[in-house]
Amino acid sequence: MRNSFIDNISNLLLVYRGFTFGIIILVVLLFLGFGLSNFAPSNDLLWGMGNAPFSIPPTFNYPFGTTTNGQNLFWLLMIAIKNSMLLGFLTGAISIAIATIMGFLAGRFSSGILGDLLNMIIDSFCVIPGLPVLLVLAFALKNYINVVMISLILSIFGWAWPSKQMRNIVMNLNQKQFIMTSKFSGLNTWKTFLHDYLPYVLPWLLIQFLGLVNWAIGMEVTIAIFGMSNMSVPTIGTSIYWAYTNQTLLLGQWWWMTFTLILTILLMLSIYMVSMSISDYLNPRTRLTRLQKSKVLEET
Amino acid sequence: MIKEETKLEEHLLEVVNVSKYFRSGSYLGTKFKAVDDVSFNLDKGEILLLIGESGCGKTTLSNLILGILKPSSGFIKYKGKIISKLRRNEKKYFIREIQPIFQDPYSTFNPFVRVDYYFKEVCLNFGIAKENSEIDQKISTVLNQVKMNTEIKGKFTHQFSGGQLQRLSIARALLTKPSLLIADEAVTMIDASLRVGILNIFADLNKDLNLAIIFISHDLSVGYYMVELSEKIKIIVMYRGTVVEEAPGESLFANPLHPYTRQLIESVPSIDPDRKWHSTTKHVVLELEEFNLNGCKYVKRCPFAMDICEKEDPPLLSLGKSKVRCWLYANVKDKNLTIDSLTKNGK
Amino acid sequence: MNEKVIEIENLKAYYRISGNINVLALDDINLEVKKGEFAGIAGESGSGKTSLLKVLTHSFPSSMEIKGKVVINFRDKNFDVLTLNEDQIQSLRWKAWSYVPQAAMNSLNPMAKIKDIFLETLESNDKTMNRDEFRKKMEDAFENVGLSKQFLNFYASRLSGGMRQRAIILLATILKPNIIFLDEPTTGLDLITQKDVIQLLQNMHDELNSTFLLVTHDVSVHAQATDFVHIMYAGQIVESAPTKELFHNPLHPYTKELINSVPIIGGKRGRIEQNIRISSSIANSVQGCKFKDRCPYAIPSCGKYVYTYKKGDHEVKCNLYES
Amino acid sequence: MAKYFIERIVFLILTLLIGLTIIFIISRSTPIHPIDTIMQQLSSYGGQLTQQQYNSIKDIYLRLYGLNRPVIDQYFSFLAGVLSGNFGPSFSSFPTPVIKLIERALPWTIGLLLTALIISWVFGNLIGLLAGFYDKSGISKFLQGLFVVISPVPYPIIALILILLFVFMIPSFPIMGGMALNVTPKFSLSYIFSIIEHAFLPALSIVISSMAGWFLSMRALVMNIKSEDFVEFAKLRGLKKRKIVFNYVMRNVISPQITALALNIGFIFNGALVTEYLFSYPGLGTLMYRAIMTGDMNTLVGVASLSVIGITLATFIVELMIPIIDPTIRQER
Repeated sequence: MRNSFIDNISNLLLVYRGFTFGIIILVVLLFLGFGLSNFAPSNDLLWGMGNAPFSIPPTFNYPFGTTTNGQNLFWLLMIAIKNSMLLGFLTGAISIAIATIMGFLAGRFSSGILGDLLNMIIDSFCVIPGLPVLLVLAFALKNYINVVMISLILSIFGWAWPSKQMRNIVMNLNQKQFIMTSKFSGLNTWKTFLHDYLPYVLPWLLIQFLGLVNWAIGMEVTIAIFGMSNMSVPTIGTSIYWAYTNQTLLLGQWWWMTFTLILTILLMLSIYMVSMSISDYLNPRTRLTRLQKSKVLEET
Repeated sequence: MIKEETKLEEHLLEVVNVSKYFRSGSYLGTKFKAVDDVSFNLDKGEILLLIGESGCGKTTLSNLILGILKPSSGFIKYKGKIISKLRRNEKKYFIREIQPIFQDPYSTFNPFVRVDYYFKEVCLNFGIAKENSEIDQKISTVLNQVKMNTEIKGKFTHQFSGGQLQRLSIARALLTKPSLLIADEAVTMIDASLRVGILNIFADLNKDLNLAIIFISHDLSVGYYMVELSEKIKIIVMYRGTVVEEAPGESLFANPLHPYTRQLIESVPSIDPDRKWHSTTKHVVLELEEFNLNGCKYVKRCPFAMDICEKEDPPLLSLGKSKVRCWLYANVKDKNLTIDSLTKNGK
Repeated sequence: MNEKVIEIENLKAYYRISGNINVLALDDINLEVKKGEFAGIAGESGSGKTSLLKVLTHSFPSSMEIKGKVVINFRDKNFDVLTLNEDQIQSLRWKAWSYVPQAAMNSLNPMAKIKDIFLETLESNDKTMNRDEFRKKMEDAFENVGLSKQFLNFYASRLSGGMRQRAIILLATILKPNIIFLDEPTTGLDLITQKDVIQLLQNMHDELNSTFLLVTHDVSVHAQATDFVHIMYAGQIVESAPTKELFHNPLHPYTKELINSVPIIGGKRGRIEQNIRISSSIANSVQGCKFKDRCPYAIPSCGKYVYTYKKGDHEVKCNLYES
Repeated sequence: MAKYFIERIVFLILTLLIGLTIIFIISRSTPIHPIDTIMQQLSSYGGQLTQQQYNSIKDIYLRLYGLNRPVIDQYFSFLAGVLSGNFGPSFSSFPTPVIKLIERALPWTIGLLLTALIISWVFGNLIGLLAGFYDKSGISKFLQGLFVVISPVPYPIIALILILLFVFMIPSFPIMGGMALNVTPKFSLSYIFSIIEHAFLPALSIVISSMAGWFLSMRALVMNIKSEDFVEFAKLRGLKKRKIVFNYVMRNVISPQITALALNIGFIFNGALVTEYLFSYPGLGTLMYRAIMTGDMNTLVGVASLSVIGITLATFIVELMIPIIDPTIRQER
């Protein structure tokens, strides 16, 4: 199995330009976020007075310029990326876990009343506008907000969309005959899930996870803009919030907002490109045609 | 636990007045009788051919016997125990005893899973064998039984042809030493020339292992070939959810009683270009409406339809070893009756 | 007046899989079909019979390379199908020939009523006929085929497979095209519906006296419906003969095997032994006769070349008849 | 057909119940009592209060907002209040009831949301349809590349980019408010023109990001439908390309896109709220921001409940359109 993993990746790199572009930027950002940010000078990170001069445009030793509170924007954004990614991965993990359970149950019992009820619950969580409700919750928990808390809040609505698609996949698989073969080969539900459902669900899990990471980062920005995020912890959202409320644009200090936006777009784009190319490469139909093609090659 | 050997007079399988209703559309839809008051028995080592057009309820009946569906009324007894009322541990033994073979060989095994995985799982889950050596030995015996000599270790579905996959499906079912195989349209997707090979396997299994088989098909020529191959064989013809005729193999083909059976046999395209059809079929309204007719379901197409057929549903009359559900035979208990003799004297 | 309607001369076709690997679909096919003939092509799945139809109707996938000549006669003008561009082909479709593809009963627009499907086919192909006249023609055609008029207002999903198949055959014949190609029209149907469809095809053939080309793996359907049969194996035509001649006196060992493998109701033939072997996958391009590994009468020369023996209309490619 | 209708009504009621219950639970289970936040604001104005005075004032407020009754009563009165539209007085701009504030902001949001939704849905699907059908052409590939880049970017980011571009780089649009200050709201041309001028950027930012989604999903849908058997069979029957595009591809593609519209209204509404605030457009978004800043829980709960009701109703209405377009649903149910 090992060598096929390596040639899978190499195949992916060559075939999908989007994947190569995405993975390179993602790796760079991951390194910047989790690697480089530890070297940031600790004192000027908090929103207090920094030792750097106030709001000067990008120069050599302040590559991204400095903020109105005299912080080095470069280090600030490195930490911001780290926190936002952390938040994204956490929300993604929690939401995917809930989505898998809800989606699998709704799909497996789709013929009965339970299945219909679960499906209605899933649909209603998709339809309800999450933002106003989350803002009420964030407002209520005003002084207890931290990265983990935001992830939990976002997961309340994050799981709905993935579980809807998970339910469709499970319902399609229920009609397949090999589910019946497994039943008559004595496999219990857990083993059936592992061996029959998982190979179809795994690629989808990865794609939905990346999608959720993007969604979570976006929602964190939205909540932060309303001032509901933990303002002292530098994340992409809080950085935008301070840049916006300090009227940096009116004062002509373009660099704070511009660099934040550029990094955000790069982060989201790379995650999206990676998930798009994986979904093309791994979706069951193309995998099957690749398996069949290898059979014909073997024979000639 | 179910007793190992069955008492002499007890049948292996008893289907008693089984019916199954489905709602078309959930909750508020109209009731739809997919299987309507079907009863028959099956003994050890006997082959039952279930013949009928698509949508006549034969697959629903097979799902009822396999325990996948629960009957709306009536019950099914296997070795003296009612299937729908089995306790948990008895269910596991029951699954070992009755194994299915499916129609589409290409989707019997999960394309992403190695084929030999299923064989190992069957051995482990049903405690047939523990260590690998014993498992491999069991696998090779069943593979020989289906005359399959190619190596299957580590191979995927797409590395086999349709015929080979169907043999593997039979081999997987044989691992648990079942006493009843249910083959639902097992040869429909196989190429005509390779079909005979698979049918030979079924016949040999029946002879050598005294294995009872319920063979479901819509193709009469396949049915006829099975009759030629084995002696203890019984045929049931179903139409719109009801049993219209039940008879031993040879007599059904030699002397079909029910008009529908006659029409089925007549419609088989003969291989000899000189034998042409001369009759044309009476065309009919939507099939779905025939299901809920209160009289005989075949009345709309039957060339001998009488007005009593329209009003009342004919009972299942037994004539010698055969049974037929048709008013033509209602008040005549003569044994060697054929439709021609009946219609000739203007019945 | 038996001038040729279809003429195929050493047609070769293969699918490009990847790089330089390609799978041979059709290997040097020569075929003639006379006007008004009901021709049939039989063979296992993978023998290339569907690929041949796809070439004739110019509906082959782009990954298929084709060489050779395929001439279709329409209004006594000869068209080489392979040289025509898409618009020319589109102008011939449903006028020069109509084509009922495989599993056609599952390929009706779910969003359209049956009568809309008929009307749109008329509009695109025959401007002369006005709609009311066509509507009348459509209703009569449905009635005498046993489908009641009201089915025209149904959506396809409400009709049974058999009904849809009969409706499609009507669709293919209502504008009286020159040739009618049919790919497995009887597969997947119940016995009685299958008989209806075969009888429908026969009536249509007598009524329209246009040429029919029927492709199916079921040899007994050929026995009942066709006048002339070509047997295909691994991308080649191994035997061609009038139907009666072929079934009463089959020459090629493969044809014999095909005919024997069909159980005859009432004929006491008992068990048919078959050696276990692979189906005709044409990926491996074999020297000489492709059937030699499966042939019980194979002789050494079969590995080198294939002799063509011709007696009247009966032609067979087999070295056994190399006298 | 009736069954589909009943099913949709049950779904509507269930969604409303779930949404409103979540809001109720959240608003009632805040660790620090909303009244305390107001009290803190009171004391920050320099008034020193003894503990005893503090409790009595708090008690008055509690009775005023009816927060001292058992939770179940509060829940039912909350639901009754929501349905009749009274969410109680707003904490910050006391005594004006919350519904008054919402009524002022609602028309702006509805106007912005509706126009943006319709434009993005119609144009997104139209271009997606053409791009899907002529997928070999250069423009189609270019548009695909463009929208693939746009689609992952969330609403606030696109709004900020637009602000950067159109307000600072090339100042061409107003940044503040819903209309010019000197214009009196009467049905005059200048009034309408100034509204459009102010609403242009927010609408544009919502349209851009949601249009990407519609374009990509429509293009993928069309390319799938194109390889379906019935489209192949239509070509084989000599049907003209134009007829295939409308009778076959368009008809089979509209109903899934309407279902998608119904399910996405809530998502786009979230985007609208943020965009409104960033452009300080006087809709519900800005109202929510002010409520958060002044700690006005009642308005916040009011706006949240109203959006849940509004969006669920909108979804319900759109879903009713599906059987009209898709006969198979009409026939089956």
